[in-house]
Amino acid sequence: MDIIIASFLEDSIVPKFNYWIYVILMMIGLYAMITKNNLIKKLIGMAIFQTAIILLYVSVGVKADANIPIISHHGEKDHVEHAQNENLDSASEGSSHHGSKKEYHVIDKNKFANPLPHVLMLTAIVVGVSTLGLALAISQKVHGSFGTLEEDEILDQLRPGGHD
Amino acid sequence: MKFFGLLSVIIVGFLLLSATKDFPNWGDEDSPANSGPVSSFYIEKTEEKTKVPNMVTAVLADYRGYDTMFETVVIFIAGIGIIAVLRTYGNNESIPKNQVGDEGAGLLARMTCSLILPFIQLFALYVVAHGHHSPGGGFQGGVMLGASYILLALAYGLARAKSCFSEKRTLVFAALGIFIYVGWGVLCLVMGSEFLNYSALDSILPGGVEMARSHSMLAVEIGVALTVTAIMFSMFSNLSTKGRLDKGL
Amino acid sequence: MADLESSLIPFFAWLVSLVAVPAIILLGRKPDAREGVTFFAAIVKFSLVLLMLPLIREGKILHFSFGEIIEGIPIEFRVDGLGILFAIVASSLWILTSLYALGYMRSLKEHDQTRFFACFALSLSATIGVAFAGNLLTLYIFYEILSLSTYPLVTHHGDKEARSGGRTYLSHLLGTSVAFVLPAMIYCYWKKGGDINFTDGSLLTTNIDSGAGLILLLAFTFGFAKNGLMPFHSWLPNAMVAPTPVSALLHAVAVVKVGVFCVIRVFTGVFGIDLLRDLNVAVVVSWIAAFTVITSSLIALTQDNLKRRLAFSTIGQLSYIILGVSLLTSLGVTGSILHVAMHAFGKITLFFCAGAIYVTMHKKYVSELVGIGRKMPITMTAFAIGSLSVIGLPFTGGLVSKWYLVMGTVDLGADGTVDSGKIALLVIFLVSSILNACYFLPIVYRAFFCRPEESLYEGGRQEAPLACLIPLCITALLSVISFFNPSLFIELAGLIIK
Amino acid sequence: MTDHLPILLLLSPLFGALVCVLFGKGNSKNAWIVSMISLGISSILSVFLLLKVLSIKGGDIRYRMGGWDPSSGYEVGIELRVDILAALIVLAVTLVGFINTIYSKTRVPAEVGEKGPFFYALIQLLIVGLCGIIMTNDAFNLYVLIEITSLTSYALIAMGNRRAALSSFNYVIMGTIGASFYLLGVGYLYIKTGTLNIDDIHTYLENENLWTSQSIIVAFILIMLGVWTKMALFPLHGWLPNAYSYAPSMTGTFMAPLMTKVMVYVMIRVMLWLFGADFVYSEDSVWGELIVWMSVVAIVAGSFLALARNDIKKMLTYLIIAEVGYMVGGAWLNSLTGQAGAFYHILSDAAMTFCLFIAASIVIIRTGESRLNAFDGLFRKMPLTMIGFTIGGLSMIGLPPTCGFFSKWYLISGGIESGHWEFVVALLFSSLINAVIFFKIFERAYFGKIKGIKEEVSVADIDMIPAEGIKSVPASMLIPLFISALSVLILGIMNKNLFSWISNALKMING
Repeated sequence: MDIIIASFLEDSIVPKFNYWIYVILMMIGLYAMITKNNLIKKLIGMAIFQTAIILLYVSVGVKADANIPIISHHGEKDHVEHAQNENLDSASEGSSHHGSKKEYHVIDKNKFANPLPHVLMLTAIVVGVSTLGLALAISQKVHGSFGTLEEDEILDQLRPGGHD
Repeated sequence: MKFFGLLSVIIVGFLLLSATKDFPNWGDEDSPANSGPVSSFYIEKTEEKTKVPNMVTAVLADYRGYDTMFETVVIFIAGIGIIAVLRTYGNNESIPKNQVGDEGAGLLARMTCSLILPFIQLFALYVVAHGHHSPGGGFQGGVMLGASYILLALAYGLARAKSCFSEKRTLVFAALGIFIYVGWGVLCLVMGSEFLNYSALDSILPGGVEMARSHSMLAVEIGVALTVTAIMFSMFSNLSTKGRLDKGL
Repeated sequence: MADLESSLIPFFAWLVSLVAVPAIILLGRKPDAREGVTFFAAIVKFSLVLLMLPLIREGKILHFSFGEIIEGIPIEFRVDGLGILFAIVASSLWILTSLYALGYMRSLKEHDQTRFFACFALSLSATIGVAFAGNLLTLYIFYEILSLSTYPLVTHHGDKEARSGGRTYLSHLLGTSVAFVLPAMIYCYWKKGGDINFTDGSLLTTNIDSGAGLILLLAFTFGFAKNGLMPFHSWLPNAMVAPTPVSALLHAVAVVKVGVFCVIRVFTGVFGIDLLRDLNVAVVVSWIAAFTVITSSLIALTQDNLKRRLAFSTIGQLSYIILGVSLLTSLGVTGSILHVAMHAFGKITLFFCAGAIYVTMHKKYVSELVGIGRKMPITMTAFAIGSLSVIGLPFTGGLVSKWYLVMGTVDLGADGTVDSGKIALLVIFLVSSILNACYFLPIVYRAFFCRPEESLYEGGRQEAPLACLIPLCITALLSVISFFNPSLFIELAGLIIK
Repeated sequence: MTDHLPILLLLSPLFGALVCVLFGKGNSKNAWIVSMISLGISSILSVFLLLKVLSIKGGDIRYRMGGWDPSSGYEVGIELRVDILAALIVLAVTLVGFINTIYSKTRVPAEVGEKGPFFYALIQLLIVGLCGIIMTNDAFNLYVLIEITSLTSYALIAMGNRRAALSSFNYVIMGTIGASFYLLGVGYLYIKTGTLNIDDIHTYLENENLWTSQSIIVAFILIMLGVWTKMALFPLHGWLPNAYSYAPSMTGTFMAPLMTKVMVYVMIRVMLWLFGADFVYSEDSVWGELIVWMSVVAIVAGSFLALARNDIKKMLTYLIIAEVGYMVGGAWLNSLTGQAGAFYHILSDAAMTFCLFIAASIVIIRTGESRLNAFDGLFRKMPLTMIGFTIGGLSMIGLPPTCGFFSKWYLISGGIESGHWEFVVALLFSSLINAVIFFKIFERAYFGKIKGIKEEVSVADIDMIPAEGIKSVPASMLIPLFISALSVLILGIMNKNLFSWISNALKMING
């Protein structure tokens, strides 16, 4: 029995803990969004939800022994000369970079984290912030017109007049 | 409702987890996402093609510049959306000068603020400008710049902050930022290549195709920074005053 | 196989009454000019239809297409014998009805006469469109247009009763057509692989099994609920709230005949007699029709409101037609096609008389008509002739068509059909005829030979206004003539059968 | 220059929005002019785009942002992709936007007051987002654009009264859940494939044959859930009715025709392009039957809920929910006719919903009554408006020659082809319910007593229609109504060409 649990830990949880964390966070956020009665709490849930997704994306781009995806500038000048004859043969043989690739100092792609998830998540963060701000504005309007942010109280206010 | 919510949440959770069993492990270098042609292209070719060592900036502002343009638009929408929802044009003539300083924080906070504000803004500009070589870029710098104004509003009251960043000005700056971004793309289009294809600008920018891309990235980052700064401040000022923009907090 | 000849005449015949509509609306303020337009349109239409008649008799099929609307389905007119026969009946009676309506509406000072005449013309266009329709889609479109354009006529009075009548009217007609005809039509389209034009043979190839065939047939038969087949008949009595000219033309001729016309089309043009014989499913329809015949006649006996009684008799007569077609014997089909015309003449006469009585004496109940024959002899004579024709007694056209129907029944089992329940059907014909007699003749008898109550004596003879009187005389005359000289109709019917 | 059409028709409203914002508060008139110009330009451009796509037989226009050529067969940049389907929907979006702007001329000052410029900016950005969604070929870019449309619509709805703010908040919650599910799905796809371009994802999945992989299936389910939430498929429809009926009228008239339809387009795109027909309609997948049944439930429930409503706009919104059922069901029928029918229904439903919403808004504004009894006697009082409403209603019922009839025709034949009789029955049923709903209204409008006008007048001869009813509706509201009503008829008349274009384009992807 515990063998099974241990193996489960071995294969499914320990090496994939990032997914577990994000799923748990996501569930917390989603639960808050669905069931919370207070509008602001719903928004907090929303923020947690989006953060969980960001966590997922970023955790995908991680490589075991990699650094941030920025090429540090040691050897500035050979860089420059490479750039020059890069220009030369790009002028000579069109824009085929295979010829020039050899004399360029080769970049080991496992030394750099995957940049794409970071970019995507930059976008996602911005979207999340915007949504949150707008939602806060709307909830302020709701509060201004209903005097409360508790959903059930608002619905009580609407019941007599509202036909829906 | 609670039970239903819990149930659905758990269902979704299991759905999501069930998929992870054939996902790559944490930090796997050979996962499709990490070793795929796209990401390897970004890592290996970015500096060669754009002279920008910071791949994130390059991908953000060049390869996926179209995305980033809309990202800026999203910020813009949030800003004017908040104004459209919340702003109330009541008696919102700005508070006369003699009252400036009635609100806001105490003396100590103001002094500290006035001491560190220049450095914050300077650093923000650095983050914008140096985004090619170090972590940073338009969004980060813009947020810092906006935060500096928010700090000003916190310390000296909203009126003070508005005196140097009025609502009209925020809108103009926000629009201007997007205009710079989109206009830059249109410039490439006018130069006869695709939208946002910066390589078309090497005839008017120094340093060859790659440097043209690099410079263009700086330009669009500046546009982003403008918009983000303006919208951050306008968001704050609207949300903190329920859209009356009279007195902060 | 008749030869197709493309021609513009059908289009113009259809167009005339359509262009009349805006003219009528524009001339709304000048009633005389308005009715003038109506007459003009009616006469032009009739003459155009007559113009086509010789060509059709040569065995040609006139064809006009508006162009394809769905892949493989044009909106097209395709005038053959059946179509021209129906068109003749409808357009000729339109003239008379316009005259009658003129007298009726004016003497009753009805409101919204412009709307009335406009919708009338529109519905005529739709009727002609159905008569000439070259494929199921065209048929369906004009069928719906007819339903919609007659709705304002049915609910003309606008009071509560009229509204509920109109509601039943639309809900039955639209509901059944959308629910049954539309899917059936699309099924045919899909089964045929992309065209649903009527053919002389069978539209559906024989690859359809009898179960699907039965469902399809029933869908069509019930779908065209204008044919008043039970259980979707109740719109017809309720539609009798309409002014009498409407009941006369639409619910004795146009609308209901459109219903049976569609059924005949489906039998002859979509399935084809031979296919139906192979499938051996039509017998179901014929039994439903037979049931309707008897039931409606029994109900008609109990009705005291004259127009409602006429309505139920109409239901019965329509079922004759469906029954005749569903016999699948050539005589039977001929009989039903004839009955379309004969019953039209007879029944419109009856409705005209009912309207005339209402206009002059303001009586609408059978029990009030005692001795009325002395008061308005001409009307009641016409009424007698009409009822004779509907019952199917000698010297009226009704006899001819009924004769063919009975002979068609006798033919059962002769040419390849199954003679299931031949005797029973014959009995049903007999019984129903007796029932028809039972609910018509007493009216005539009491009108002439019973002594009326005092109120009817003063004023002496008092007929309806001429505008009402002339048409009913003419129609009565027509139903007599059609007994002595039915050859034209038989010939046209013969064009469908081969 | 024509190579740049796709981006140009996006940029025109974008610049328009910037200019509108610069006008600042109060200046609605100029903002109206600007948005008329920008949207007019983009509609003209989208016409040209359609012509261009039609001119290249069956091909599609691809536009690489930043001119990044693919490396080793995979797109590194973002790519726009326009085929006939996309061009048609873009045309519909821009035209509806333009016409709706005409409609909003008098309404904006009345309903949002000094914030007019912001309204116009938001609506133009919404159009930018919708067009971008339709044209983009990048899964993540699609997410960003979906969020643009969502944010703009949250703001536009919340500009209404207090009920509008509340329903907009619910919309925020639901919309964010939907968009996040979509984002999660894209993330799963990215984890498995390492690319974001829709075609590349498809080819990668094809080459690696990952169709049976659990994560791909989950990704598909997530994306579908997200899209369904955004398009308000029946169980997830809660946010829609209030949001559309309490929003400012010109917001409702713009969103009701477009938002759900564009999401349906996204669904079809994801189904056929991103995942591919073999995966979506595969025999061993349980969802095919299930989702058709879901759509049946959606149709029936939507019709019943609409029947139960006494509020005009609510009723129309529930009809929209039923229509969404039509389209989802048609797309899932696994028959080309069904898919093409669903697609044709996107266009026709946009037209008729637009027509009905404009008419309903005019009625509500003029009579000041949002219940059905607003229609009493309107055939005499405002006949022109009622003509438009009648055309829309007949199309909803599905009577020829309106486009509603033909879309029903194609959907039903798709159902018959693929043997989904339950779908056919549901369609017929909903047409019957619609018939009941609309003829109830027509009867009111036809016989009902006009408020304020005496009985004998209301049954007077048709010649003496009280004329002020007509005059009281400004041309800026009637013209859009007529254009939309006309488009309902035109779409019906030229359904043959449209359908052949659509089905050819779909044949290409279905192989």
